[in-house]
Amino acid sequence: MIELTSTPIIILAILGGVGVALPVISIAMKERGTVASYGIVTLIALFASIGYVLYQLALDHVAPAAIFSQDVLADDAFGSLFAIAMLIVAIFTTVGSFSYMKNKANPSVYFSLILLSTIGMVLVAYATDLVMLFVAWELMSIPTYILVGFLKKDPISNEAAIKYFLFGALASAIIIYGISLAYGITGSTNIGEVIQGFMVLDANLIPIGLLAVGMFIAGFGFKMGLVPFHMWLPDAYEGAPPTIAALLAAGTKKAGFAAALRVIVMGAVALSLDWTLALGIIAVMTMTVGNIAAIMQKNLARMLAYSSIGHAGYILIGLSIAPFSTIGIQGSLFHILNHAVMKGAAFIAVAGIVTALAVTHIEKIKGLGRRMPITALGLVISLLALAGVPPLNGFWSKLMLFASAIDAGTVVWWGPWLAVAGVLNSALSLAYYGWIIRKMYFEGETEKRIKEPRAIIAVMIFSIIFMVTIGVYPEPIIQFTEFATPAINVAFTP
Amino acid sequence: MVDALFLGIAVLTIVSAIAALEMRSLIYGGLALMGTLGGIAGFFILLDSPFVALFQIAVYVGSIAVLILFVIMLVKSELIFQKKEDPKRRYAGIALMLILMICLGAVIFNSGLSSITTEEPPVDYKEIGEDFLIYYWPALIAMALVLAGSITGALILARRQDAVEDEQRTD
Amino acid sequence: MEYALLQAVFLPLLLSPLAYIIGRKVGHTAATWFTFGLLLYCTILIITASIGGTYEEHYPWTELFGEFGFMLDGLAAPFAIMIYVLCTILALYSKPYMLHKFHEFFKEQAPKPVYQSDGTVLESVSLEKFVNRQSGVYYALFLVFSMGMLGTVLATNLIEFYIFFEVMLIPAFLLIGFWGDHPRRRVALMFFFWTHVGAVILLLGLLAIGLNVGSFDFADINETDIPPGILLAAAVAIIIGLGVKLAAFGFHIWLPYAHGSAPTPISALLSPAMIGIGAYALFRLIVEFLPQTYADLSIWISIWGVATMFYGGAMALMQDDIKRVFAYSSISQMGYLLFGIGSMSTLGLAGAEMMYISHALGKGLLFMTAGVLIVHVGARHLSKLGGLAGKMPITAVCAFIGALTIMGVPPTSGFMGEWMLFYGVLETALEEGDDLRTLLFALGLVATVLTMSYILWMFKRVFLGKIPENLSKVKDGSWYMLAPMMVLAGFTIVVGIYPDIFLQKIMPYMQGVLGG
Amino acid sequence: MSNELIDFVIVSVALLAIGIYGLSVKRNFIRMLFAVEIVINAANLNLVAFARFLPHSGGQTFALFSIAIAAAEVAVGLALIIVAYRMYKNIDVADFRSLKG
Amino acid sequence: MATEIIATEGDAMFAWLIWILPFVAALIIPAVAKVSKLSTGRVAIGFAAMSAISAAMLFPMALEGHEIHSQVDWISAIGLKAGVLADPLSIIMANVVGWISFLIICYSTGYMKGDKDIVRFWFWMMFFIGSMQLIVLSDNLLQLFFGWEGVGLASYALIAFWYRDKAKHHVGKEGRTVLGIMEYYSPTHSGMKAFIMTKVGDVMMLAGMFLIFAFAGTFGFKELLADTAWAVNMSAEGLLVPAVVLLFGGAIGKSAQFPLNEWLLEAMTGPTAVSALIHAATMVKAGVFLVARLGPLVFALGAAGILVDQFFEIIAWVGAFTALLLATQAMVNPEIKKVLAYSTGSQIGYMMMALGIAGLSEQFVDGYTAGFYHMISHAMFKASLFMAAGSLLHVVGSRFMTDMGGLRKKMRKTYAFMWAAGLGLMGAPFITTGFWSKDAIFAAVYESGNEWALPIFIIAVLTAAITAFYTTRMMGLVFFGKESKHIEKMESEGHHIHDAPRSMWIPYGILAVLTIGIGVIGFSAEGGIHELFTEYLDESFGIQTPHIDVEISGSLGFLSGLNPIAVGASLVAFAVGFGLGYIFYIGRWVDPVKFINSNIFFYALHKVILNRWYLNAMIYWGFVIAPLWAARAIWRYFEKTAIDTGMNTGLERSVRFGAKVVQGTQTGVAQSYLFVFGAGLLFVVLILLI
Repeated sequence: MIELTSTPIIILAILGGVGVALPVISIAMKERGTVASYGIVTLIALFASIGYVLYQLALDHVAPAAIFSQDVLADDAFGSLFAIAMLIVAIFTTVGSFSYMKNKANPSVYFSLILLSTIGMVLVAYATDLVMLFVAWELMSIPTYILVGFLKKDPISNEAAIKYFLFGALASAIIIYGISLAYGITGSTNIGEVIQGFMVLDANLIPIGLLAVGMFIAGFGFKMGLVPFHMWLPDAYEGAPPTIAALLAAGTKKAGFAAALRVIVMGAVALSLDWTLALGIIAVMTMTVGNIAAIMQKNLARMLAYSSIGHAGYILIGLSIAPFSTIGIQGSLFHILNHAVMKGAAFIAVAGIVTALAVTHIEKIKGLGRRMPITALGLVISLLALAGVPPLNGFWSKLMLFASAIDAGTVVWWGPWLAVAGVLNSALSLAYYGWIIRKMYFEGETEKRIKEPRAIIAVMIFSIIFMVTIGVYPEPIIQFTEFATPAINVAFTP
Repeated sequence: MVDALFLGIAVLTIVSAIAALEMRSLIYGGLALMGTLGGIAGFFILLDSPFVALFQIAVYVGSIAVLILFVIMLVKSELIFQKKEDPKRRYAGIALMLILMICLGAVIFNSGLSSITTEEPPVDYKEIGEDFLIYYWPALIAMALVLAGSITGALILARRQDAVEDEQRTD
Repeated sequence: MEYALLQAVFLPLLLSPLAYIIGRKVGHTAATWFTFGLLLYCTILIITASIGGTYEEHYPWTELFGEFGFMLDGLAAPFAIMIYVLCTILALYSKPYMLHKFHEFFKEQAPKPVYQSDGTVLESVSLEKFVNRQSGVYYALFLVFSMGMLGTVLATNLIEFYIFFEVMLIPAFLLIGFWGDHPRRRVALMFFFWTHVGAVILLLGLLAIGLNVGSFDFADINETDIPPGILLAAAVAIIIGLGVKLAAFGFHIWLPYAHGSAPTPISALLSPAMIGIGAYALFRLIVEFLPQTYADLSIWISIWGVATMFYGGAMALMQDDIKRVFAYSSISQMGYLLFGIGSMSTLGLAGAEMMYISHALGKGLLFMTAGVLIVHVGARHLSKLGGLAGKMPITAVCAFIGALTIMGVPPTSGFMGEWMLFYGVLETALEEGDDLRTLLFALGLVATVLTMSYILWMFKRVFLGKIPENLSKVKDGSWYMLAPMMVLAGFTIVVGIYPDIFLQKIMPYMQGVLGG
Repeated sequence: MSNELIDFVIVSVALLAIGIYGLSVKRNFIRMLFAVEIVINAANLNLVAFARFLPHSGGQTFALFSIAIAAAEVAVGLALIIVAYRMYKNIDVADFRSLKG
Repeated sequence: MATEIIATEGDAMFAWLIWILPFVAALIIPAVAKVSKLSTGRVAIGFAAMSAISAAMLFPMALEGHEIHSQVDWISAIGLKAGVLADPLSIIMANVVGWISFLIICYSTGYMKGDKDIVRFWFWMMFFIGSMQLIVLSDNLLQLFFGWEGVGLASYALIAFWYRDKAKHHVGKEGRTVLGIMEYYSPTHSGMKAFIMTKVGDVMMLAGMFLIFAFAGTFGFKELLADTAWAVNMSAEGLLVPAVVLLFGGAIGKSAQFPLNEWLLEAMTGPTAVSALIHAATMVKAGVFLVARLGPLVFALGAAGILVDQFFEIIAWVGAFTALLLATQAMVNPEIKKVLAYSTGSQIGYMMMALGIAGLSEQFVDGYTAGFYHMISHAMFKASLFMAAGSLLHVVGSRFMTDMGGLRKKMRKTYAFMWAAGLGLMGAPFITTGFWSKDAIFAAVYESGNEWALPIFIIAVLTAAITAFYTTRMMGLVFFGKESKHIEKMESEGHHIHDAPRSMWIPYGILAVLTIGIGVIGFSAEGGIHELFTEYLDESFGIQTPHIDVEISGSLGFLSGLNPIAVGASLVAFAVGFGLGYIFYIGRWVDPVKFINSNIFFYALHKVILNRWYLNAMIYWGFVIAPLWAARAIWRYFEKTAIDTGMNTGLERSVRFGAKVVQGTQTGVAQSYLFVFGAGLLFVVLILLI
């Protein structure tokens, strides 16, 4: 029986309570509450949650690394890391929404859905049972379907939601199918037991195990934006309200990785077959497709969407060589955390631009450096961090990922090639990040400054500080990721 | 050995699944879908899980299918009838379907699954309840939130008029 | 002297916002002198720190990637000194040049007055305000750029090295993008892209070394015998990555664009100071850390060097734009550096480092000359210049000294670099009885004649011959421009006559490297 | 039990393939919803079948979860259809292609 | 006399001052110019005089056979020291350079009067002199190379002194082409040509230096001599001769020997004072001095049993061939300064020949003395001739001899002094230094006993005859015959043609007088040098000279040391050359143009010679046009296309294409997306299973 004071339960209680209460309050107040009031309530809940996570960490109530418990949830550092990332993203989204949601309908439901989705993301990371994982996964997904289509009068928002929904539904079904197979051959839905089961699997049942892993890759890969399960992603990110795109790109995507880390990697390691190369191939495909497609984009949100596909590829490097290098998963975790902040900040900046200027077309953000200096600066820094330019945080996590790939070179021949593909893609990505910077700073010299939404500025300043500080002194986060890394190498390496 | 009942339900399920997708009229398609869902319920009964079967019938046939039918009625009548599909896409889809069936089927068929049979008695319903309350209780809460979220969200989306007009993006 | 290097590296970074504010609130002259003073202070710090033996500072950093340190040893000190000396005097030089540029830009793109519907002016920006704001940004970026270059040569950790290596690109990218010449945007991107590609390839090599050793600290790497596993691949990756930085033949294409388009003070930093850092890295990473691999690859480095020497020289002959001449000349000079680095001999390596110093001085002078021409003549195409020696005598003299330095004619420092470098190549050729090296030596000497040809021809077309009629009213540059040039010109001659200033530090290091 | 596990699994695989076929060919949103339902039911069938043959209660429990969540999903999907229909007077997904490239 | 290294403070100081003073002058002249432009000339004269006097102070010591070797730390990091080595050779040389350049500087105050770039002129002149003295006094090769390059640099700056490229400062005839190459050079072009061509030599010299340094570990002359193990090692590897030949390559470049001779002619674009300095004291003499420095060293190695003959053979043949080559060209050239320039190259060839033959003969000192003595005498009369020619140009305003003529009455002093110096060049018997030095060369060649002695001797005599001929031709064209149209035109315009001002004619007067004056006692002067060098070579290099007892008796006893064949050949050559010249140009009995056109053979020969044996054109085609063409081809068809377009545009395009392809898959149709999803599932399962 899981303790009632453990982190996931408390988060579930706080956020769930507030999330359900918000629409009720709204109806009770006859829908007269302002955006800010709902937003502040949401923020308080989120800050309380993040505070609790940190409190638990500080008091060492949290188990190190990823553990497998007899319960459906485990209060471990792995989950805490994701929880922090998700909650930061949720805070970003909420703050960004202050200005974005102004004069839009149904703010209470909007914030409530954000909260519910956040619970889902957090619980995905904490889940140690496939059923819990699946329910959390749906709790994360279903509100986002609605949020993506939240602009009811906007056809592209609806179109994005429909595409996203269809993919999501299929992916959920595939996940259930995968779970059913895994369950069928191991007789349990507890992840720990499933992995134990995998390790002692009959040789003639192994193909079923692989089938299950394949379905997990497809199902979770859809959220992560892995090629070839990425097709919905640019459309949905472009069509969604940019704040929600931030939530998707920075939050739900990471939950996909949390699930993948717990389930795919662990399971695959347990199966001890040559599955790593498959992930490696997907990683290279993913980053290449994402970066190449991003180059010619005209829409800022869409470009960022493709870039986030590319980043999924980088993160996958760490996963694919997890058994061969100690820093692979660490790098992935670090990059997940970083990417949450970087991509979140970038999308919130887009939200700011949309709020202030109602444009997302790259040609139309000329001279943004003069029009909205702080937003533009935040965007530039997050773009550079995404490109992995030191001394920003993105550099360190990419460094660790590439380092792990090279480190793995002593075991598997293709390890360094992952790193080569990674660095070349990283360099290629600079072309389109640089393009945005060029548009913002080197053109449109005659623009005038306009007022920037204050909430956006707050997010920008926070993320700039975060990115630069971590970039200059990454040690604490590296330590933390080390603390949070599942100890698979010791346990499962054949 | 496959018995006749199983065979009958299997044929019913698969044929009505295909019919649900291929019937010209959406309404008949919806009815055929109910056939599929009912067939699945039948399988559940075959598998000695009447509780799940009843739940299936209650939720799916009783509510979801009806909901779908309502929506079908709601939209314009010409939309109910199928438009012509792109033949290329259709053939590609059929090919994909067959390949998937053959590949996955072959994998499963060649694996150790094919030899599994059981003579043990089915699990007691009470165990399901215990599972829910003792082991899966956080998941249950989470599911409650899912349902709450989806219902409020769906309501908000489906609601016709809003207090404040949405602004549309200009570009 | 505690924290001397920390100050020298990070003061410019930390005070760069102050430079911006001063530029904006007080004016560009104040910003100029502030930048100059700050850099001068830092330069003095470095010079005092470099007197005496190796000087090091260490600070805790990450556990995984090692500690954060600075080191001034025989290799780093000359590089560090040259970089900051150049930065310091270029801060002064920038003033008139950038002022010229800002005025040009003001005409082109100043915000047009905003009129209200009734015709009254709602808003307009005065020239002075525009200039002050621009110069604030310029000097802030300038300081960051300086800091990036210095950090690279002082770093004691592979990752730290890489960070600085990349950090200097960003301000350079922005400087080119903001104030470069047409097509500045494309060039800025191209510059950023290519150098970044080089850097990431380098990163792969660095990672391979660091992971093989198990530590990224220079001190540890130096002590450990690196297992030969993927050593060759790592070395090749490093060499290719640095080859891009050095603009060696094959990877040089970004350089003519970048140097041609960058605002001239920045060209004068890019070419002499920045790209040569690739050579520093070759010394540190290949020669010092991977001696065995270095021995295997040195001949290829030499060949690449000779190819670069000839190619850069030949292409420089074909240019009409004076800054592109210098750009190709830089490529050619980087060929000399590569050639020297491939020499496998103490004197050759020391010569290559001297060559960096002399290239910094000489090419700095030449680029500054180009800047004077751009500002005071308004032309940069050789076909439109001529006979200016009489009109701008001091510039001509300084340019001539710069030209001599590049040609390697005594008593300029160029000769001191060149003879040691060539001797080093010959020494190894004789020791190994290697005919290929002997041939390379001969070819290298021929390349010096080529160098001389394009430099002299350039000089003739700019300063000698008949003067075009439209240039008859040209005046010499202002003292802000001339004084820095004269300082460099004096410096190159002093080093040329008394190279011990640097060689005292360089030789023991090189002996240690090759002896060990 | 006279029926073997493999029989149920094969039926489930067939339904899965049919569902994917429906999703990748059909243009009508509602029909695509049908296909989704078919896939989910295939998975449920699998779950219950495995639960019976293990025997273990977890599968059934999961099937219950999955049925409930499928219901929630369908509700959201229908809401989206209604919104789309209101805007376009059309529920043909293949015509929703303004986002591309 | 005992040779010992004395390094008393004072004397060493003089040795340093000789070369430092001109540099100091060069540095302070620009500063002085800020105060007064006029006084720069005085500063230059003063420092030149002080430098010359410093050299003179050491002269007594040289006569006693002492030497100074003083060193200071230089590049201590590699253990190199800077130093001066003042042995008899360098002291004599320093005196020659110092005094002649002093006179030229004096001359320049008149010649350059009123030039607005006078400061630059003084700067480079002093730099030039300083560099030359640095070469002379260096005790090691590296330091010598500093002077060596300094000389090249100064020559570049001075040849291109009139950098504005006015037509009157060009050389050659406008529009004249040889094989498509213009034979018309602007000062700036000539400067570059000189600098680059000599650089080719310098590069060879560097290579030679490095080879020696690689084995010996030192650049110092003294150290090289002290321990000759390096030479043994080098010789064993077969590198000794290549190394010293490469060093000689430097001398070839600087002294304008074949095949790097072509720059010397265009060097005439500089002010005439510069030409005088280049030809008499500094630049071209540097090469001879280098050979004189190295010759004994190499010969001493040869004496130690190491085979070095090839080195001397190469020197001798290069010298001989150059002497003939350039002498022939001097016969036909219409420009007075160019004739003198050809003549210089030719005379330097003589010196090289002598120094080379010295190494091939039993008695090294004979050839050595002859070459060196010829250098001294040549310095005097060539300086004089150039300065005189300069005053002609100054007065007439044209560089073509065809624009002169009949000037002997108008410019009496110049006429007289030019005859005196010209006779020296021709080697007029018994009264000129030129005769004695040339005779010594003939004798050295003839007596060397080498297998090549005879052909070289014949070439030498032939060249002597040609020399006499072209000198006579020059005198005839300038001073005899009718006045040219150019002169008539000038007179009609009111220019009065008269002698140059005093500051100009006195210097060349002094040298002309010296040519004759020393010539009268020439043989004994040569004897003195001979004795001095015998001692010097013996003490410093261990080169023993077998003593030949000659009975000195009677009034004509001093002639008994002469080789009758050499004297005879010399006399005949002078007679033939002078006679032919008199027939054509002074007496004007035969019209040279008609004579040449009378015969296809003469015509062809004339044309070949006039076109410089096509050497210049071939060098341009081979080393200027062809490389430029290649560079242009690379630029057009490789750099701009393959590299630039390929790597920038090409990369961009391919990435764009890739982007288009990827974007093409993103059709916007949900069904295709889902199809890809299904296929992707299959793909993943398959790669997992495989």
